Amino acid sequence: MTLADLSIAGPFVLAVLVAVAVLVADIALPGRRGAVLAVSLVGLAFVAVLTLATGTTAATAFGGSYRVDALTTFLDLLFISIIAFTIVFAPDYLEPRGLPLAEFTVVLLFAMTGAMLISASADLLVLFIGLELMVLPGYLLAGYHKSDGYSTEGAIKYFLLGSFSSAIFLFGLAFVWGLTGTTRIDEVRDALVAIANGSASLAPGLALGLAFMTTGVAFKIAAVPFHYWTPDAYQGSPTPVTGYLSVGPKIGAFALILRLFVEALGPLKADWLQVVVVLAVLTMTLGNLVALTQTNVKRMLAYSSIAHTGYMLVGLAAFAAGRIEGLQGLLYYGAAYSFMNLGAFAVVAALQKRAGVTSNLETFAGLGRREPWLAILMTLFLLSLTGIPPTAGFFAKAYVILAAVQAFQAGYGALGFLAVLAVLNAAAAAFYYLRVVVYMFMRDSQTELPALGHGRLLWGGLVAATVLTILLGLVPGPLLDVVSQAARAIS
Amino acid sequence: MGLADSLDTYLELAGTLFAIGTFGFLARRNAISMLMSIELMLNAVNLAIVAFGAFIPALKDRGAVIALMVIAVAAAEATVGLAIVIAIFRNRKTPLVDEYDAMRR
Amino acid sequence: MHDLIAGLPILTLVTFVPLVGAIVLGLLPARYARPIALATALVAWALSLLLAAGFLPAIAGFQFVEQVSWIPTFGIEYKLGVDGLSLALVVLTTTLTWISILASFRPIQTRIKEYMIAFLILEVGMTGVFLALDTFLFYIFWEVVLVPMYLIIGIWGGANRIYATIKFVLYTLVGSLLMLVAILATAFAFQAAHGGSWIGAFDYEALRSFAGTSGFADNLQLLGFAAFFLAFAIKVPMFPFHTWLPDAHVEAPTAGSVILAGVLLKLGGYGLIRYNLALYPEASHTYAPLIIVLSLIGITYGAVVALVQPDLKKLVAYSSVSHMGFVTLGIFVFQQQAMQGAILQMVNHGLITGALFLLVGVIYERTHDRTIAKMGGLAALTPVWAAIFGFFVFASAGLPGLSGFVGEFLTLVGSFAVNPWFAVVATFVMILAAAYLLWMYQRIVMGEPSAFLLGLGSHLTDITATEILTLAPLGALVVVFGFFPGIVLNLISGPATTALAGVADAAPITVDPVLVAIGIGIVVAIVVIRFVTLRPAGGSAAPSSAAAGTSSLVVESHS
Amino acid sequence: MSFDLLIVLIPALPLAGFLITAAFGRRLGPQAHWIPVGAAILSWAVAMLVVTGALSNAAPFGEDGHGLTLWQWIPAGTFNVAAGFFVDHLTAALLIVVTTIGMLVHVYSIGYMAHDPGRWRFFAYLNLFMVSMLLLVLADSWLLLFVAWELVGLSSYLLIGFWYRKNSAALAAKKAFIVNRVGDVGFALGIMAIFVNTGTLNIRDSIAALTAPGASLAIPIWIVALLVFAGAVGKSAQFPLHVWLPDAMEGPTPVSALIHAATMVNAGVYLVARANPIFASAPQVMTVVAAIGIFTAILAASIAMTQTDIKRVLAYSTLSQLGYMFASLGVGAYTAAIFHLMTHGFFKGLLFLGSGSVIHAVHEEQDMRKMGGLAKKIPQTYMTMLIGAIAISGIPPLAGFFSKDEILGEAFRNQFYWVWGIGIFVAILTAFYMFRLIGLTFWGDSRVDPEVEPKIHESPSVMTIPLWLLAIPSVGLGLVLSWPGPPLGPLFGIQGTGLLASWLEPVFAPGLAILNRPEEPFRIFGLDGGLLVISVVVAVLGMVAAWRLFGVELGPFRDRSRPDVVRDLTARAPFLYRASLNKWWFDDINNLLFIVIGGRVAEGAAWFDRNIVDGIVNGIGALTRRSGGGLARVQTGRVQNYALGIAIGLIAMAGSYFVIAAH
Amino acid sequence: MRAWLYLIAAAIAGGIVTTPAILVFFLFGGSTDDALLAALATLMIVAALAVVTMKDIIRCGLAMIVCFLSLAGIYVVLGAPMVAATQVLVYIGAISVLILFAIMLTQDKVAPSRLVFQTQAVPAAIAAIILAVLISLAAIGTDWHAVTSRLRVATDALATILFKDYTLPFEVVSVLLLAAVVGGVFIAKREDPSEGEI
Repeated sequence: MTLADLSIAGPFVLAVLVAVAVLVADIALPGRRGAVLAVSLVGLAFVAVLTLATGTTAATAFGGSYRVDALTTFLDLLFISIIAFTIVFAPDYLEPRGLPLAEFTVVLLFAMTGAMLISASADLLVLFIGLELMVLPGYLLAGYHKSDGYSTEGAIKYFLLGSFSSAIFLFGLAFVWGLTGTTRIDEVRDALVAIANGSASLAPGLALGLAFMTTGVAFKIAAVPFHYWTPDAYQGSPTPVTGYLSVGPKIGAFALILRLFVEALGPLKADWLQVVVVLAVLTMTLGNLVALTQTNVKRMLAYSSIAHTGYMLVGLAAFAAGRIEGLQGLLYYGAAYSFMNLGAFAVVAALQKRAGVTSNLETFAGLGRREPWLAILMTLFLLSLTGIPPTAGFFAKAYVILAAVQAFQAGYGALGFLAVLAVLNAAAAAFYYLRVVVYMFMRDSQTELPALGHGRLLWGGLVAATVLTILLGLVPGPLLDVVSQAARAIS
Repeated sequence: MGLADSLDTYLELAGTLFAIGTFGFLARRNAISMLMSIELMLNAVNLAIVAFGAFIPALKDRGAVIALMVIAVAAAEATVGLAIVIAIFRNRKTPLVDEYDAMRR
Repeated sequence: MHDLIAGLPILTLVTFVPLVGAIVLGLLPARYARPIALATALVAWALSLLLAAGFLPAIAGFQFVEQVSWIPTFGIEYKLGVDGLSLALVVLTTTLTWISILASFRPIQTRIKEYMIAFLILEVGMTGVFLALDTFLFYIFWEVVLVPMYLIIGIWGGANRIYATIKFVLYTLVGSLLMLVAILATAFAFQAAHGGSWIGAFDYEALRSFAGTSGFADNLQLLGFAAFFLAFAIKVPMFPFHTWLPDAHVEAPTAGSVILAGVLLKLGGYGLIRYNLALYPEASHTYAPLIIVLSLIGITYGAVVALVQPDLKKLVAYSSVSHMGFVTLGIFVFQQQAMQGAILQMVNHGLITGALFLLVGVIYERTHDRTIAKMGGLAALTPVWAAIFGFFVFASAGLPGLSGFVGEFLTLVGSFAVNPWFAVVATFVMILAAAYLLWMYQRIVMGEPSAFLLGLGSHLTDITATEILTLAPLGALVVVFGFFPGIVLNLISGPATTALAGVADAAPITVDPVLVAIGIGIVVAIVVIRFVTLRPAGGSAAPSSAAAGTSSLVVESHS
Repeated sequence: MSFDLLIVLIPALPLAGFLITAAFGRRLGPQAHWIPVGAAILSWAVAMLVVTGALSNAAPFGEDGHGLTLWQWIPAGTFNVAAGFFVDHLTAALLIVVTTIGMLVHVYSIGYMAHDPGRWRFFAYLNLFMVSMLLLVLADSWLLLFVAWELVGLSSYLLIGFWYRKNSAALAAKKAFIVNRVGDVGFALGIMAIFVNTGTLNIRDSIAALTAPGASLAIPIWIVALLVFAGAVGKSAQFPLHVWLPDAMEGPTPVSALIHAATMVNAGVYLVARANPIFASAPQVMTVVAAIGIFTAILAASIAMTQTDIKRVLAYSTLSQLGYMFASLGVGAYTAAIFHLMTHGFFKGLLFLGSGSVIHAVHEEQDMRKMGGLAKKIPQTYMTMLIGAIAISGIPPLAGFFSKDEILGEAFRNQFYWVWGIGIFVAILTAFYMFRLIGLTFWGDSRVDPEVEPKIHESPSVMTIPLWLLAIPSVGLGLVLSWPGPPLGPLFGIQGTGLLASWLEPVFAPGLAILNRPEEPFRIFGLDGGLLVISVVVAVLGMVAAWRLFGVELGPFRDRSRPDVVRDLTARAPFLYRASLNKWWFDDINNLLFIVIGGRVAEGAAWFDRNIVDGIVNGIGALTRRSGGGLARVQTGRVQNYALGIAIGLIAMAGSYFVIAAH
Repeated sequence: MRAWLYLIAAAIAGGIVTTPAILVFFLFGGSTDDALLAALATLMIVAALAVVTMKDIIRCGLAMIVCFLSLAGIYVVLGAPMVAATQVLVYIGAISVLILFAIMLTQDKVAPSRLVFQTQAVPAAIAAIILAVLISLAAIGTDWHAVTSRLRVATDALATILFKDYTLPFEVVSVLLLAAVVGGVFIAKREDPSEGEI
């Protein structure tokens, strides 16, 4: 471990330090939210800057187990902004419930370090540990509202199933290691190329490993039929946490997919493509269909996030079918989805500032009168989730679909089917997204509630999310360049 | 014969252990039993890894290192898990997981 | 004049002035909403008229083209341009918008600010659709139209508004999203054909010329056409995709109905001409017979169903289905007169139906009811309204001398030239049109005032000056276009020729008898299904059979 | 002052009158009528100038007329229609009828509508009608003709429904318009066919192109002729589209006189005459025209026999006379048709206005059973109506005799013996029902409502003067127009064509040329004379029969009515009687066909739309949601179930990978 | 009296464990390692089965310790004493104790003996068996390019690898533990004394 290593892995290291700093700050001046917020946000700013500074040039460190490339930089920045948003949205929710901000922030930051590690790992062991480092805090955050039955119930379900899937995933990894005799991603890749060339069919051991790893990953991204934990965990968790869970671990898991499947298992594309297609179909359809029947907005958004996983898988499938655009679309989708979904959950959280308020649809009745701005922003986010232009969600969907269509015209019939299914699903999804709008603007609430005052921080975060949601829809150019670089870095 | 000198033996063992763990996880009602089952599964993986380390030259010594890491991870997982179990036991006064079904559909 | 405005980005101005207005509205308190909204709409209108003044019909192709690279990665551009077709529809849009806004002053009392904002954004979307020359941009504007209309119906609509508005959105989305797939597929096909260069892949003109020269692959054409067609057919709306229209119309507030009928339906017709014909000429030919049969069914079906509608707005809605059938028919017989007639018909339908909805709204304002059965004898209570209503009813019935006639007749002549039977079917519907319109007019306007109306007493005032002001321009245009349709026809002859350039040269349309059989079968099925089970509709023209009891020749004086 | 300007002025004046009155009439109040009436009179004067110019073949008219183009109306590529006028002798002849009667009706209405609050509307509508009608005769393109065609329909709709509070009026107006639409559809299709055939819609050019020898037509000419004829049938209320005319009597009487007797209903005759070459080149259609015409004639006459509403009797009589005209067109006697058109226009206008005056006198009572003995109370009306009755019955030397006799003679001479036979029979009926009308109305004892009885008074001069003015042509026009031609010319040994014939010769030359019938001279002391005598005799027979039954008080002839005879007559032929009384049940048939059955069809369609078309849409939505609910059941909330699901998924995954690995 | 029972039980257990070893050693003529492995493996499997089947959860915990111990033994047989040591230290010294504590804390005295198994025990068993079969099939059916004799881990090499190739994971694991502890402590610690006796 040299200084060079540390400087290359600078962002990661700094992130860890920030987490520790927050811890220290909390011990130094306990119960001072301001301090915690300041330290964490400023720290994140520094991390971001450092990422931008160091991320420009590709490099490896720690004996080739850590790697920085365009993808790393893009994903790290995405994670940082996700965490920043979460931290910004949290206080208004935690305060009335007497939950400390410090532990929340610390755990969250640790989760971020895990995600950053995934995006930067050039070694499958690092990848696994990064995954654990990302998800373990997730379990804790899900149960963060420990006096609340729902929160803890969601947490234990999430934890048990999560570690179950981790074990499965690890078992698969072990087989891959055994077969390739290495944990380094590039070496695995080469070894597999050899195998793929040597024997047309892949060894049963490898097949089993693939199966176990796919299962593990599918669980983490909440793909059907491994999605069961999602609705319960999302509904139970404190709303800001739900917001984080719906994007952070998901994007992290997709980062894992990029590093593991796209990079390491790239040579076996043709094999896992077929599985991914099936997963995509199931995930999109089931997510949307079940979401149609939900009356709790958080749960509804949980199912919708399953559906969005499906759309992203379409991108992945398109990539496996030979279209780099699929990868770009996937990345773009990730970014777009993070911002709009965080925004939506932020609004829900803001409404729940009044302790004891559920996230049922009725909560939204008459919001358009009570708090017009919140309602308008929520509408925007929902429209973006639906995929109505000119929003981020629309462009992302279009991008993924474009990739699928290209693959279709390149001769992969299944991808054409995926594209059509995706848009039909999007149309169906409009129903439940717009139903929230119906409640906000077209129904009046039974109980007349006064408007809540919301912190400046929350508004700032909401505005930022809004701006990003619209910008990514209207001026996709810059981000397009970034994602295409990132995609090129690993394919 | 060379039972101890064939990789397959250990892999079989690992598989069996893993399956037992899975069964426990699927069948037991008690949260802690499930946790223990997971530990069994992780150990099964560890066994496989160490076995690979012992029979595949490329992984010589590395297997052991990886195993160490995995043990550490398992420890962390256990910590978190037990913490959560205790927390929920406070709310529900029961460790039986199949009674935690306030959220469904 | 042309050179004068060629300097400034006139199209962008026309399109986005309303957006500016909406933003200003958002920042100011609600009491300024009405005047500012109206002012903005009027500015947009003035700009569109300026555009019309500067437009040179002689020049082929698009004018005042604005082209800015937007998403270079895919060669997507912000590209606007105007030709006769889009110009006519843009002016129609801007006109109807300010009229609708003015007409909303009294009916809309709640959340007036949001309402006006929604309306202005709606205008942005509609204008944009007509002016966009980049398929991607086109799609964006297309969807932008959706949301404000969704809110307008859903928030300010009638009792069953939520069902109606959700239906409207979902129905439209299904079509438009498939269209998105088609847009992307087409663009990619173009890119693939140009050695992987995205330049021009979304550029309408480039695509059109490519389709005209080397043309897209057959299967792409068939699929792409189908996707585009579905989107547009739903908007038009064509039988059997029309059922969202009556619900939407009935629930929408007056101004919403006006825009819905006046402009939104035209988006469909415009799209069919602009995209389906231009991009997929061969596929157009393949599908034409099917579409013609659907149009004929729609023409007849809409009229028949309109006959028995109990609700004024529903009746007008179904009449729209029938009238727009003429448009699709005119487009897909691939014949110059028919095409020009179809376009003219779109403009006229916008004016006339818009006016009809305004008039219905006027009465609804006072009676809060639209049930035909409850009305009666309005001529005695609100004579001026009755007169104006009569004027537009006859205009809608295609009375010669008014604009409606010219469009319909051109369409019919064109169809006749292609295949007389098309014209025969369509022309016979003119009887039905007269029937349902005049029957409706007789029931609500003539006769003795109904108890319901008398019960309203002084609430039932005659049409006000403001309301007349909203109708005057429409009436004037209806007359002017009746006598001088050349104003529009000269604008659209060029575009019509261009639209037909790709398709006209191919083989003549022959309708597959099987399809016809299907079409007739549907109608027959209806009769068989319901003929026995239903009670008669009630006398529209009461039988005048003399009882013939007493001899009519009795000549004794009864003194 | 150039003729072009004058020609434009003819419709322009009433148009101005209409616009002004429509805009300001409400404020002008009781004085509202002056502008429209003035417009009508002026337009009449101008028209007369034009007519004299045209008939004297003065420049720029010449032999075959003069046209002027106003503006390029519909420029649509190859379809390019100009709005323009055309005046030739035929137009001139029609102009005489339309403007004269129109003007007189305007004047008459001043008195008739004196007490109606909505009179400004009435006069506005009248002017509008004048515009449309003049446009119709002046139009030089089929499309403009069609515009006028429908505009007269509109104005007739407005005028019939003038008393909109009366439900019957509203229904009648609607019926008139819709039934006309049926004909118009045929006409419209005909116009399209003409365009597709010839590429132009200018009347003369297209006719020339259609009938040019060896012209290759996309649509056979007989179809064109048939379609055009459909339009004529609608407007002129021929069978089977005759049902609207009797109901149209719901309108104010002047309207009935102007539109439903003298002018609009003649439009069909005018159309066929105008298109005579087309019909001439489709002989089978000619026969159809003749058949429909003569059938309508007898049908209407049979109905007129028993009607009790004075105006309805006249309405059916109008139908029957129009039938004569079409029969005459059908047999190729174009001139005779126009001749009858003109004479009939005047005497039927007279009769209607007279009936109006009667109705006015007995306070809006139209039932002849509540009249009688009015001769002494309203002598002027009586005198003029008597003249009209004699004229229509075809008693020489009044107008009707000449025109009707010429029709029958031509029919016989062109070997349409069946037409002649039926025509003769209809002549009997005509005389009969006319004098039944006179008898029931003016002769015998009064059956008027006692409290109305004393108030009966002759109409004001503003109404009676027009009656007299119309009486003059009813008496003399026949003679004038036929002189020096048959039948009187030959009687005095003069051989020559009648005045009207010589006027219309250039118009009908092409048609007759195509028919090329042998041209033999009119032999007054021969066949033609014989026919002539026959028709006079039958007319007298009809008259006398009426006198026997319904009485007469005419100079030397005095007789009382015999209701008992009537009663057992009707008893002897109950079917015929009921049929006539119920107008051969046409309204009932239509009601069944279009209202009952049509209504059910429409209801069925609506049901189909709600439950099938929309049902499918909603069904899809419901299905989607329900399936969502079903899938949601997987989410039991129990970790172990989830875990098992994952395990199964894992196994499936492994299995699928093994399968993939297999190949 | 009870002592005898315990002795008999222990004898039976010992028998179960030793028989396979003896069989392997004498019948199949395996090496001592084979015998040892057999014994340990049997012990491990039995213990594992006990963990997932026994009714009293405390006994389950103890069985788990036995299982881990035998696994450590197998590591030794595999020539990875280092791992075996860690296994003993971490698992038995830390995790198992932790778990036992948790068991103590969460024993509900209300109903000590309710049914152990989920209703879905049978399908679970089937699934587990299928999995076992799949894994072993895959294991056998694959050519792992394995050597036929165990390679013994050289501890020094291990150290170098740990601090050269796997520095990062090694460091990160510490972070992971830190995170787990921080969060775990927060979640597990009592909200306020009033609430509950634990």
